[in-house]
Amino acid sequence: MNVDFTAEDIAFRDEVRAFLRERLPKALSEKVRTGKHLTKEDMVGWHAILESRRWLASHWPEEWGGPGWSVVQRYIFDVEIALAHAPRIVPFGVNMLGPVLLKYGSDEQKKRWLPRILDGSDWWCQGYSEPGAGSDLANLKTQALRDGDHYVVNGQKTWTTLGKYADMIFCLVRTDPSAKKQKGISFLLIDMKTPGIEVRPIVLLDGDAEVSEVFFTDVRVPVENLVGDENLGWTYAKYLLTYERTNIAGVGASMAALDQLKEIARSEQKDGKPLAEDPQFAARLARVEIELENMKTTSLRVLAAAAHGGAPGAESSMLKIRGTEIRQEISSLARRALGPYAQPFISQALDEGFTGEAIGADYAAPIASQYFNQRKLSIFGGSNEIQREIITKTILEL
Amino acid sequence: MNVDFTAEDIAFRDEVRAFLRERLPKALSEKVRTGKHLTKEDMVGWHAILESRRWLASHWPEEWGGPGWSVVQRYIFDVEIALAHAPRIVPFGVNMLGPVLLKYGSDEQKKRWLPRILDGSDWWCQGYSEPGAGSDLANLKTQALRDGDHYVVNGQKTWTTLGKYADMIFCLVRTDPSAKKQKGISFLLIDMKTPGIEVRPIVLLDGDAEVSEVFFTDVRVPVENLVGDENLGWTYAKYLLTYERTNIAGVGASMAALDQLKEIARSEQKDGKPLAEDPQFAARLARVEIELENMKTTSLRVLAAAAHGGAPGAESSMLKIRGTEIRQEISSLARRALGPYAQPFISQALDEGFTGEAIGADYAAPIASQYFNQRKLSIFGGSNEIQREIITKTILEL
Amino acid sequence: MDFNHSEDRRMLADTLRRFLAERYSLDTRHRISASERGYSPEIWGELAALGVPAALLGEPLGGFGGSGFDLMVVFEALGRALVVEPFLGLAMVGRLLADGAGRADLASGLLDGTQIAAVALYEPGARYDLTNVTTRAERSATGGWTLSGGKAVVPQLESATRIVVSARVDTGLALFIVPRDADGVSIKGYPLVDGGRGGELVLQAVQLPADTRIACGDDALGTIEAAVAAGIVALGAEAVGILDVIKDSTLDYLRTRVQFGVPIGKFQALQHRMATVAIEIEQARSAVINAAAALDDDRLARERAVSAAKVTLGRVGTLVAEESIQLHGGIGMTWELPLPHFAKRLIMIGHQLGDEDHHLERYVRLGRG
Amino acid sequence: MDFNHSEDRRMLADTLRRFLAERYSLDTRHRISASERGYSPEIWGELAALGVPAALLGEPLGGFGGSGFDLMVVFEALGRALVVEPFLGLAMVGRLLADGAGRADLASGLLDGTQIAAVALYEPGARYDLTNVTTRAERSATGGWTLSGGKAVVPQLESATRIVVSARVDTGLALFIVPRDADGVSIKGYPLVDGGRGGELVLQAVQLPADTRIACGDDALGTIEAAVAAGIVALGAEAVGILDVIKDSTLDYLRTRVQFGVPIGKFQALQHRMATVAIEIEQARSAVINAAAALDDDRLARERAVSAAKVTLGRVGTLVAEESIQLHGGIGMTWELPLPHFAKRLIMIGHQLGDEDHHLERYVRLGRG
Repeated sequence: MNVDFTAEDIAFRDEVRAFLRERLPKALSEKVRTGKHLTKEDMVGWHAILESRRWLASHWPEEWGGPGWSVVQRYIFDVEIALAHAPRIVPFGVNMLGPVLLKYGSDEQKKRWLPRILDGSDWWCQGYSEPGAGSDLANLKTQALRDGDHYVVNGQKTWTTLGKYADMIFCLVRTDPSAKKQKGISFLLIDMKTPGIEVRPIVLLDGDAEVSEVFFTDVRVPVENLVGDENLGWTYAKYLLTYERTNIAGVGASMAALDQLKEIARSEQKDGKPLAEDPQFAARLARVEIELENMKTTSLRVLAAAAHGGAPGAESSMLKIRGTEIRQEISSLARRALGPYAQPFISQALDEGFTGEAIGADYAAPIASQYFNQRKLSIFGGSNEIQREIITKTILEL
Repeated sequence: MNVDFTAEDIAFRDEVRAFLRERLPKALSEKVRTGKHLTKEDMVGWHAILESRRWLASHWPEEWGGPGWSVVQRYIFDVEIALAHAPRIVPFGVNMLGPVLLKYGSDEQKKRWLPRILDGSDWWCQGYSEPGAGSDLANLKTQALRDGDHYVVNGQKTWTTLGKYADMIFCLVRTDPSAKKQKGISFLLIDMKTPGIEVRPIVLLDGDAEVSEVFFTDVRVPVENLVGDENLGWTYAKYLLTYERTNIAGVGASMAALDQLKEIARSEQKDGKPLAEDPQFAARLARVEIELENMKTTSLRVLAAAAHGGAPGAESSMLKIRGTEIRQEISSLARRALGPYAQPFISQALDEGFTGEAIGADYAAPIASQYFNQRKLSIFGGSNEIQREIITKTILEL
Repeated sequence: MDFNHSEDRRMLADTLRRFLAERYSLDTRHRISASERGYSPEIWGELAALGVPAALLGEPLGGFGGSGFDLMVVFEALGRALVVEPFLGLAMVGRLLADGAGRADLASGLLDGTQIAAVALYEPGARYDLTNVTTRAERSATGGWTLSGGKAVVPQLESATRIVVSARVDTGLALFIVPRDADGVSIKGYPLVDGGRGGELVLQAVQLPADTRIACGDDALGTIEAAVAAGIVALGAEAVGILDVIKDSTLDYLRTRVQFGVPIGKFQALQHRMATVAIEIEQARSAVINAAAALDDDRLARERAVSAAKVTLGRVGTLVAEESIQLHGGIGMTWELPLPHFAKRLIMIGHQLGDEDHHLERYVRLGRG
Repeated sequence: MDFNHSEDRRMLADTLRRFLAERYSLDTRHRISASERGYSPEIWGELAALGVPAALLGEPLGGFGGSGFDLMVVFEALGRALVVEPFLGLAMVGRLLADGAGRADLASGLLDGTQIAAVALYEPGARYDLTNVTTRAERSATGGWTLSGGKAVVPQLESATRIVVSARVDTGLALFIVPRDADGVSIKGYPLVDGGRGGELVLQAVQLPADTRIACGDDALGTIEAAVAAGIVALGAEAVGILDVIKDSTLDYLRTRVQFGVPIGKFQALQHRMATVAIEIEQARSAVINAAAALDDDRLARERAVSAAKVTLGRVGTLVAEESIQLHGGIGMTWELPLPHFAKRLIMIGHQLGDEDHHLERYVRLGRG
């Protein structure tokens, strides 16, 4: 056993750091660091910078534009971009649809869609959840009925993150209405500009509208946009979800958030001393730091074990649960650290170009709303309850 | 609303305290305080002392020998005897069978059995659980088939606390083998000296044998020992369980244990100061103290609300869960407080007449084994999981 | 011992709950919350007419209430309707003025709602420490006072006409009543994450007459503690009202939301978690009852009870807010649903008048004292 | 990076597990535990012949192991069989002697099992503080040392032939090797609640030759820390072995115990709790891997990793012990079942070499240092 990074790994890490120093725009990392809202241009621009080095699709094979990294290198890369306050890579195209097309897509589909993910031509979004199909995803009702060379899609998707920006949506649709549950579901790629699609924003508890509902009325989709076999979409959907889960676990994001939390705890004062020296707070902070240290090794163990097979299986459910618990605990501690100043919330202060005065410390503005926003981590990507069901069946075999 | 004790209540409390000062033998309370094993004589003797004042059966109506106390008085009494380190009243006769006989027993049964509980003629034990009927109590298999003026009982009971001392056992038995589950169960009183009964001790994880298995082979029980109606025993069983649960919640026991924990925390040293001044330990101790303060009021609210009806209903499940959690947390903190000295365990040191030297502080000997022993609190009297089921159905209506 | 509220209080609670059910829907609340003043003068006036301020103030100030249980019934009802109107200052000012013997004149206008009180005790950088006060009051040439300094995150500050301020004088702390419109008073108001409004108060050489000082020295600290204790009972009762609403609406959701062919309330893992939620809420209610009962006890008993209540509410509030959102799933995160607004308020109550950690430490200290 | 043990270590682990599966049933363990010596000289000799001591000691001491991962594979196997034999002293003494350069002679007999080492570092009243040492060592007229004092709850003390003792000298701390049979050494042995044995050590003017001092001054404290770190890796690995056994046997029970007509493992509330148990065990395993990997790192990295591991094991050990007993119900409380014996040992590991609280505080301090 050897849990240390090799000299090559260290050299790689230094290379990533040098790249970030040079190419990550300061203004952009400052926005991320201070919890400002990112624009579409911010995100697209960052993708282009990464792709200029061929580092956007870190999980893809080299022949399709991936960098050919080892598991450990991908881990290092994910951590470093998080620690540098780079924007999170928008996962829908690169990290969710990409792996599905690579594994189940036709050659034609790969050739058509993969390059457009890399060059930013298509912003993808996800059409999985429906009002009646949340945890019970297989209960989805959106129908796609064959009509000549097209599917005609009717129904509604919801919780579509950043759907407002999307050019394309990958959807789970029911192609065989008579089949039960998981059977009769297909995986379909739909152009968002097709007539009959309507996107309505959902306002969340922090006043933000990062998610949308997407309505489909007689939307005609060419049959060549079907991925894999008709009625076998559930298999592809589940494969995608293991990638989503691993992504949500977010060790790098937690490391960056923990760094910020420590900074806040050193800056906030309690009884004339930094809050970081308060025994209760220090103990709580230490506990989450220790959990994160453990989590790093657990993640690497899972990723290493899965290195042969490609994507991690049910173990990704463990990573998702504990990873999101850690991220939520950090955001909860940041909220507590602010004391009375967790209360003020001027939502415009998170927008670009806000010129008003900050209330309290300069880091205070987004903290409470981030705490509330991050409640989603244990809900989306398959709620943590659903992850426990997967663990029960697949790992515990109960 | 008025949550303070009235002047009458205070006077009553002083009366109880004076009684305890006078009549509770010092040697006995010292045994209780130091966690020594009590003998049967200790317990029987204490019952007799209480009964001499007519204070043994605090929940019984006056006509049957109860003191005629209000809910608050009974609460005060329970707390005071715990705080004085009096032995716990052995509940099986007085607090479990008593209420069942009073509510469902025939006049004859009351006249025959109640006085014998009070004067100590009968030590009762409980025949509820079976190897296949733990949480699923209604799955019990012990049969009682009618044969003339007798029932013939065959089967096995388990987890019978202090069964080794018992003269009598109240049993749930299946009188209608064809009826399902809760139906077909009867409530039967059985003399432990009847031929065909065998009691075998169960050694627990701390080496102690306070519980037993009881085997029945063709045991003949007179039909007059049936309580209430044949096949309606489940109703009586449930009624008894609400008393048992309220009893297990043990606010008084927790108060006494908390006092002892505080004493230990003041006595144990950490970094040259009493452990009680360690911020982490003090915080943990304060949390459980606060929970207990809340619990006192919750208990009184439940008892007061039930005062008209007699026994508390499903709310007793809440008391049982939180009450046992508090007691377990206190015993866990006591174990932690000892540091390295939680490890030594000389079981004979808990017996009367042990003359060996103590290892570590004089209070250390029973602490770790009490911690393990008290794991039972969340298991017996209906496991805390079963209590959650009761809350789900009865209070949450899910 | 009697765990039922008196008939007077039950009637008041009923009246208040009926009024709020009719007039204070969540939409109304959102509208008021988004308005510039952050409260509704109309509703405020009507609630005054119903006698709510009188229930929060004691007899010396012309009210008929002000006890812990008076605060409890009123704020429980306010919590159930998620009211943003400026009642907290009223609940606290009752105790601040009560000790300024014979100063009932200062309470004038509070009863009929024409005057609104805010209480400004905490300072920027002082966190929850009531004694960390740098605002200074100096004797002025005319025998009055000159106040300079600043106060942090004062709830409902913009709506106030009178602001009670703690300041440092040569002999220690003192309390002053500062008219909103005095020269040198400036207010920077802002929305709070829970839908209320708060503000930073800046005092620049504010000139006050001598009789605006309502307490000083050890008295002032004692008065401040008593007022904060009353405020904690009020917030605690508000939290209990919110907890009950959250519990009921979460149970409703569990009964009606169908997934996997059954209402999700049939899933045992969720049932057992809701059982915990229910137990915790009963414990929180008991904690608030204990604090309300102790409000007129001696200092040590009172302070231990209110700190215990705030510790309990901090822990239970976080648990219930987080569990209720989680059990609702995505819909629990949407603005449209009432639930998250209750959850946000519940969490933010934890940041007022000292948080869980502050009061846990304090409870330990009081135990030693 | 590679999370597989080397082939040598895997072979050792296999051999050890097979041997223990055959020769160290729980009944055997209970018998050994109840015996007067508290260990089995026969088994001990056979394990020595298998090379276990050699795997725990480094090359300077004639062994071929002693690294963090060597300790890990051995103690995981020992944990799985709930072994009470005196291995902990061996794991620690490897680090204590390693720094006593050229003193391999002191390790003689450890490899073949003819000598048994105990490590006595904690004192009565000192809790887990390694520097709170009142045992004194004075230079004797002959140039040797005179030791007086006492040590608390020394694991497997009665079986030891050599006892490493910390003592205070004029220049600070020092470490000595005390032969069990030296005049003035007395031992009060007793059973431990987890089935092992421990003892109080009393030293009354024990005369030792000069070369029994193996470290002193800052070196001594550094050596002590390194030895405790090795001990924590050993205990941690033992705990991981125990955790795996508990998880497997609890899952077995959940699959086979029928209540309400189905195996209780079908109850979702229990499933979700077991999922937590499984996650926590993986986190604990990672914590021990981190500590084992850091055992030969610089002091700060090593000490942070071992304190983090002990914090994790304290929390996870308590959770898993309590949950597994609860999920078994009454049967989980009985002596007859293996489970509670594993649970007791798991809890008691929390009381050795510093508990969760001690190491959490230490982790915080190390972070500041």
